[in-house]
Amino acid sequence: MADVAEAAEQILVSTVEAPHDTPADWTPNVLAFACHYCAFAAADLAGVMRLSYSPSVKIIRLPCTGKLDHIHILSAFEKGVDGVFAAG
Amino acid sequence: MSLLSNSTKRGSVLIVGGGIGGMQAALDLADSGFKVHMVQRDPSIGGTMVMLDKTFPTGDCAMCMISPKMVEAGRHLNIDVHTLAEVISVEGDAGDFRVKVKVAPRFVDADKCTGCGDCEVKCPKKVPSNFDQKLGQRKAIYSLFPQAVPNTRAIDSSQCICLNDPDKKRCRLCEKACKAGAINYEDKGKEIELNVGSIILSPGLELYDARVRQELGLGRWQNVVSSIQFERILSASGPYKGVVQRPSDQKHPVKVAWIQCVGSRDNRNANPWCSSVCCMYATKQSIIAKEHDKNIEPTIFFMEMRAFGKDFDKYVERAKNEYGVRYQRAMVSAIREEPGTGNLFMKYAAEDGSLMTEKFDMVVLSVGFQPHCDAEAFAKTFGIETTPYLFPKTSPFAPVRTSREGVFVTGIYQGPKDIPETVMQGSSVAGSVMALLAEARGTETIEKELPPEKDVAGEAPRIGVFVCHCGTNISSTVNIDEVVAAVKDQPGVTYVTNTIYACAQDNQDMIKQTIKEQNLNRVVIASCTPRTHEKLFQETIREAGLNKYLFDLADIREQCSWCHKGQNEVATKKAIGIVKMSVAKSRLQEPLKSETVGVTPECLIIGGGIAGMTAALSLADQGFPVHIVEKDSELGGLVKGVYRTLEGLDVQEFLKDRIEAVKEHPGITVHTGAEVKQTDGFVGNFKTLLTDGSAVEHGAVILATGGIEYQPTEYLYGQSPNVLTQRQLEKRIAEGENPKAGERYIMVQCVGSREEPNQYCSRVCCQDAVKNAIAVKQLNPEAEVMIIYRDIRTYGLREDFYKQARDLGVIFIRYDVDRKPEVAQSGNKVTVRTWDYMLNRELSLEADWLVLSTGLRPHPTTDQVGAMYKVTRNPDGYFLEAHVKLRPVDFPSEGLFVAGLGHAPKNIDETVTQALAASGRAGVVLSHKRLAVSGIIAKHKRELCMSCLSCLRVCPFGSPYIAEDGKISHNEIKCMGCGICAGICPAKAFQVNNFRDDQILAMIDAAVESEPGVLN
Amino acid sequence: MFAARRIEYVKTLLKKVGIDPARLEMYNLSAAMGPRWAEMCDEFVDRIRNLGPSPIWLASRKQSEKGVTEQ
Amino acid sequence: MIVGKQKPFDEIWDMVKGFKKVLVYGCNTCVAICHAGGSKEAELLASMLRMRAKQEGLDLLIDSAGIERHCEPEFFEPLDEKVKTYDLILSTACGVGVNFLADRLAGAIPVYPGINTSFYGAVPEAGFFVELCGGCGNCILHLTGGICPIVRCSKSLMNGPCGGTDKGKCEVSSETDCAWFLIVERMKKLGTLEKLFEVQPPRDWSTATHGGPRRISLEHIRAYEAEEEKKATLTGEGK
Repeated sequence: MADVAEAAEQILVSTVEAPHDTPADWTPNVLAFACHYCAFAAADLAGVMRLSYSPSVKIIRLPCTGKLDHIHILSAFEKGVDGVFAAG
Repeated sequence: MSLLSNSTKRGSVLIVGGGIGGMQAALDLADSGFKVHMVQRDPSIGGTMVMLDKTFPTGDCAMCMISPKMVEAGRHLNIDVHTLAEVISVEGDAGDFRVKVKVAPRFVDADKCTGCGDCEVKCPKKVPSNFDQKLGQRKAIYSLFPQAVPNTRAIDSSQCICLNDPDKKRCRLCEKACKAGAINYEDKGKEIELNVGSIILSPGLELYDARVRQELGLGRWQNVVSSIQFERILSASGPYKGVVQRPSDQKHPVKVAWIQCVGSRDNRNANPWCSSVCCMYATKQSIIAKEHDKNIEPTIFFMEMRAFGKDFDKYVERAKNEYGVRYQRAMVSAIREEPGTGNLFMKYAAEDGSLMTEKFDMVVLSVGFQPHCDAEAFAKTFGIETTPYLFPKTSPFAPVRTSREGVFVTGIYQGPKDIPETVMQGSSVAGSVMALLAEARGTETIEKELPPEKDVAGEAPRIGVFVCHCGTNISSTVNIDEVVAAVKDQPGVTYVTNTIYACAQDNQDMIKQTIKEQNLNRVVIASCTPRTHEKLFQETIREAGLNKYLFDLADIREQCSWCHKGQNEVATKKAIGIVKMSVAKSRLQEPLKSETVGVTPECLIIGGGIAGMTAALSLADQGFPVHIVEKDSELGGLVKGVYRTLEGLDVQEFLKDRIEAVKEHPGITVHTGAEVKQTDGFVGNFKTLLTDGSAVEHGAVILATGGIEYQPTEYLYGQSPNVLTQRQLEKRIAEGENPKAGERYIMVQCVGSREEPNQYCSRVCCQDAVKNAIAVKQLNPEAEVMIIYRDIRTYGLREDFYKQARDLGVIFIRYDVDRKPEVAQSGNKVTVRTWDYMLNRELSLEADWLVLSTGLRPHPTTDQVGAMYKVTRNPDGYFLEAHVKLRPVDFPSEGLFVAGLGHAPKNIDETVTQALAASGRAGVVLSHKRLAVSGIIAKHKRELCMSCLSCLRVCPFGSPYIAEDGKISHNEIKCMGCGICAGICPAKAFQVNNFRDDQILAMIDAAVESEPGVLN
Repeated sequence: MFAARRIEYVKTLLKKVGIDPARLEMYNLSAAMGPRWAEMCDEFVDRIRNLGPSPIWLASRKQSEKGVTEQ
Repeated sequence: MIVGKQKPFDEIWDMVKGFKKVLVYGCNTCVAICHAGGSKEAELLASMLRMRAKQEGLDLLIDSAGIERHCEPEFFEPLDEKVKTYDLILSTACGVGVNFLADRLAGAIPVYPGINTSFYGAVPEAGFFVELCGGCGNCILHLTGGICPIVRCSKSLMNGPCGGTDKGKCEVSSETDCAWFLIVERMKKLGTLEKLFEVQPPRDWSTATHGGPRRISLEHIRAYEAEEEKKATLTGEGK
């Protein structure tokens, strides 16, 4: 867990993307691809436990993350999504 | 009961206890034509397993595995779950029992309750949670754990403010909170009477109360916890949310000690038996703790490391080498708390007797199992005999049968065991009941009558959207009216409404009515998670004549209102997004046909040993014709060389009985001297050609290929006349060659086991040594027996015989694998030199007989048979089951099952258990005239496919195959719908029904649509 | 397993088109890890917040602004 | 089969950026099997190009499509009309396909390559491709135990290993087996080692690319097809 946090620290400034200003009306738009049996269930449990977290994440349920296709991810970015994660 | 009637057997079964073993039995039975009544003391089913964090040796999450099973059992049309219930009397005989069950008041009406949990939020009374082992709290109205089944809360009458007020006037807050009006303070409970053909006892065991061992300080020193408490500490949903911390000060402990055998293997303050699982769970806990917090330094204090199961030794080696877990042989005498710090001083005697003191931050007591405190009364209620320890009396040859006909036993109540053995026994008891009640199969089960399906093909989508308030669970955070308004204009949506509880019976009727009135051809319900409610709603729309796959569930509760409380505006916006995504998917939904395939109700069993014959008899008694293929010229297998069990029963007599029974059974065809030549097919429809020329058509296969004994090359075997194997010694004793006075027998353990390249325990050799040692001593007390061992693994109730051997004067000397005994011939004797760790010096011993405890190997045909049926072998050459924990007799491909030594080394009782389990699992398949295939499968478009074989190589279920025309085809019957093929196919020839690419892309579009700034 | 490798590969594709690969991640978690899910979502959204809007989003915004002024 | 690898994205972008309407055109045979240029890869590449174009503010329309094979005319026909609406075809077929389509379009629309055609190879496991044949037009595998020294020896030596053979490995790369070591071991097993001592005449390289573009004409098949066509024309069914 600590490693993930450190990694998050390190990428404060992107080396890939050009610097830019963030418009005031922007909010992060994140898509999650979640395996029905693992991550989707974990997301359910987070709700059952009434844990509060960012509302920026919307979930697309997959039967298994092995189903996840490259084009799903690229399409999401092409449409303007700010971040994508897969969880399984 | 009339003696004249042909069959008075009932087609229903009572299962007492709803843990994983009971659930397995229930599902197997209910899936194969029997009505099941499950009686459970707790307010939820689940048993012990639901309390565990992860499981050994795979590290799988316990809840992930058991939760779908609980949901399935809870929803099953032919399983009635009676919680908070206990059996009070049993009358009648096998085939026709009359049982009285007392159901305690729940104070919540299950028919009205929707499980929303509003009541629990409002309840002002907090009490320590027994589920969290008092490390956390729950309310007086509660559910045992978040995934509880049934999902109906219960009021704890001893804690409830209202129920403890004589006028019942105080509090009543839950009653006010419940919009469904489900609270009933006047609930008196009830008594019900059940009429069943058979009874299965799976009540489990309770944990030893380690407070009895005062010197260890549980309950006295806060940072001494029991292993089950530690399990809750590790659990991500436990009281500390998976953070390893000390109860006293929430500090992260560094030095953590586990003390083994607390409450086990101890005649004085505790129980004499071995609890079988503690060595492994301590290893698991130390590994998981280390994974949660890499600073932790675990030490396990143990007497003997009993890693006897499949891949257990490898797990312990990994703990040592990869996780740095320290294993210390010791007897712990006392624990004292350091005043002020909460640290603990532990006093222990090391193996050589030296006394040590060591400081730890936290100590975990590995507590064992014991029968429930009311075990005696329990046994009396069911009229079964018990052992002096109050376990039910069973025989190694019939491990699930009690003294009363028709009453069976399964799970840890039968004897301590781990999860896969419990699951295995669950299926095995199911198999036994199927055989007993064969003619009554299907007499009491019900099937739902459904209206014909409306043909909606080619129609434009007419989507109906129902947005659920869930009392106030959703509506207090999400503005339902806004959601309804936002969805109205979505293309394809023709009707939108809101509902208070979509899942309540009256609203279900309303949904069905609306489908008809509005002529809807697709339905989206925005409420809770599909994981618990999708099937319910699918059934609802099916009852209204719609194909059940024309449905989608938008989760705006678990994944929206519950986790964004207080942020009403953003939560509403997100809910709108979620519903729009569902609508986008729904628009592209098509009715799916659930194909069915016929079943040949016959079974092929490969291997005619104890496993094969036991399974054959059980299946033939169930009424299914069976073919046994045996490579040898006669039946019997490896057990032909075994004379007695550890308990002293005559194995040869048992074998003779079995062979005769098999030969006489009209339903069994035996093919001796034959092997499988060629095979083809899939579940329900296999075709196998044998070398004797016969062709068998069968619906299921059991691989019972068995094992062989290792032929030693070490310790002068084959060179010295003084060196024997245990099997040879057993034969000599059976043939009447008695040990002479003064004769010395030295036995060496782990010959050909627990060492690379055979890094696994053969499980039977410790018992063989103890059995033969006892026999020698009993035949002639003047003969001397010494056993040179690494760990004596007389697990479970076998521990008694280890003690008996010691009492008879058998001497046990431990050795280490890097300091093995050395053997040399000296005249007509052999000299054995070995290091004695207790005396700390080398011993030189002369022996008349050196007896080698040789390990087991899979039968040489395992590979060939495995390749033929396309099932995997593990690196040790044993068959690899579908799931190490929950599918211990299945293969990943349906219709194939495993039993006996081909799966892993095991004792006769365990082989019988697994064989019965295979018969139970096969019975489920064979009892169906046709098998239904799920609609959610991958569809293969052959015209797009260029047979690149990517799918063939990655599919875990072997459903893509190279067809006769040399091109890839797809067997949809084997497909489980995971979509790995669709992910890898470079030609996009695979699409998973209801998860098609166009549907996922439409959902992505919908997810983006409502966000500001993005225009497309 | 397949997904993890696929994600790694798609990260390289994103980099090629000027999108920070940190905008894509694979997480492993079991059904019992409710708290981890919540933590993970917050972590990831924080990361995205730091990175700001995606270049595609910004480009779309620019395009539409241009469109508006041209009109 | 033919194995290829997608060109570096920047190189592709440079080819594409000056155009207005581009079709990424995949071929669903060899290059799809090696995950380089089938429909799926074409779709991914198109998506990436669109993202790049958007960021650069270019008004560039990019679509993708795929057909079974780019080396036979009949497969092109259903998409011919659509193809003509673009001003660049970025083909992800092998070099054969790019040539063949460019010939078909005869200068009306440019056809650019999206992949580099690498070699003829086998697929020993999913996602792994190895070169086993050079297509030299004059096969000697019967003389070398079924192992081709022309492509499997780094130096294409014809007369046994060089001095750089090292415990079965090649001096050029320790990951490469020495082909001649393999040949000798294989021929020992086949019991045909003595064949290596037979003196072979100098090799005829005219069948390789040295002799200009190669053609193979199967007259029996061509004649049959021509006849069929004639028949069809006579009965008025022809085009």
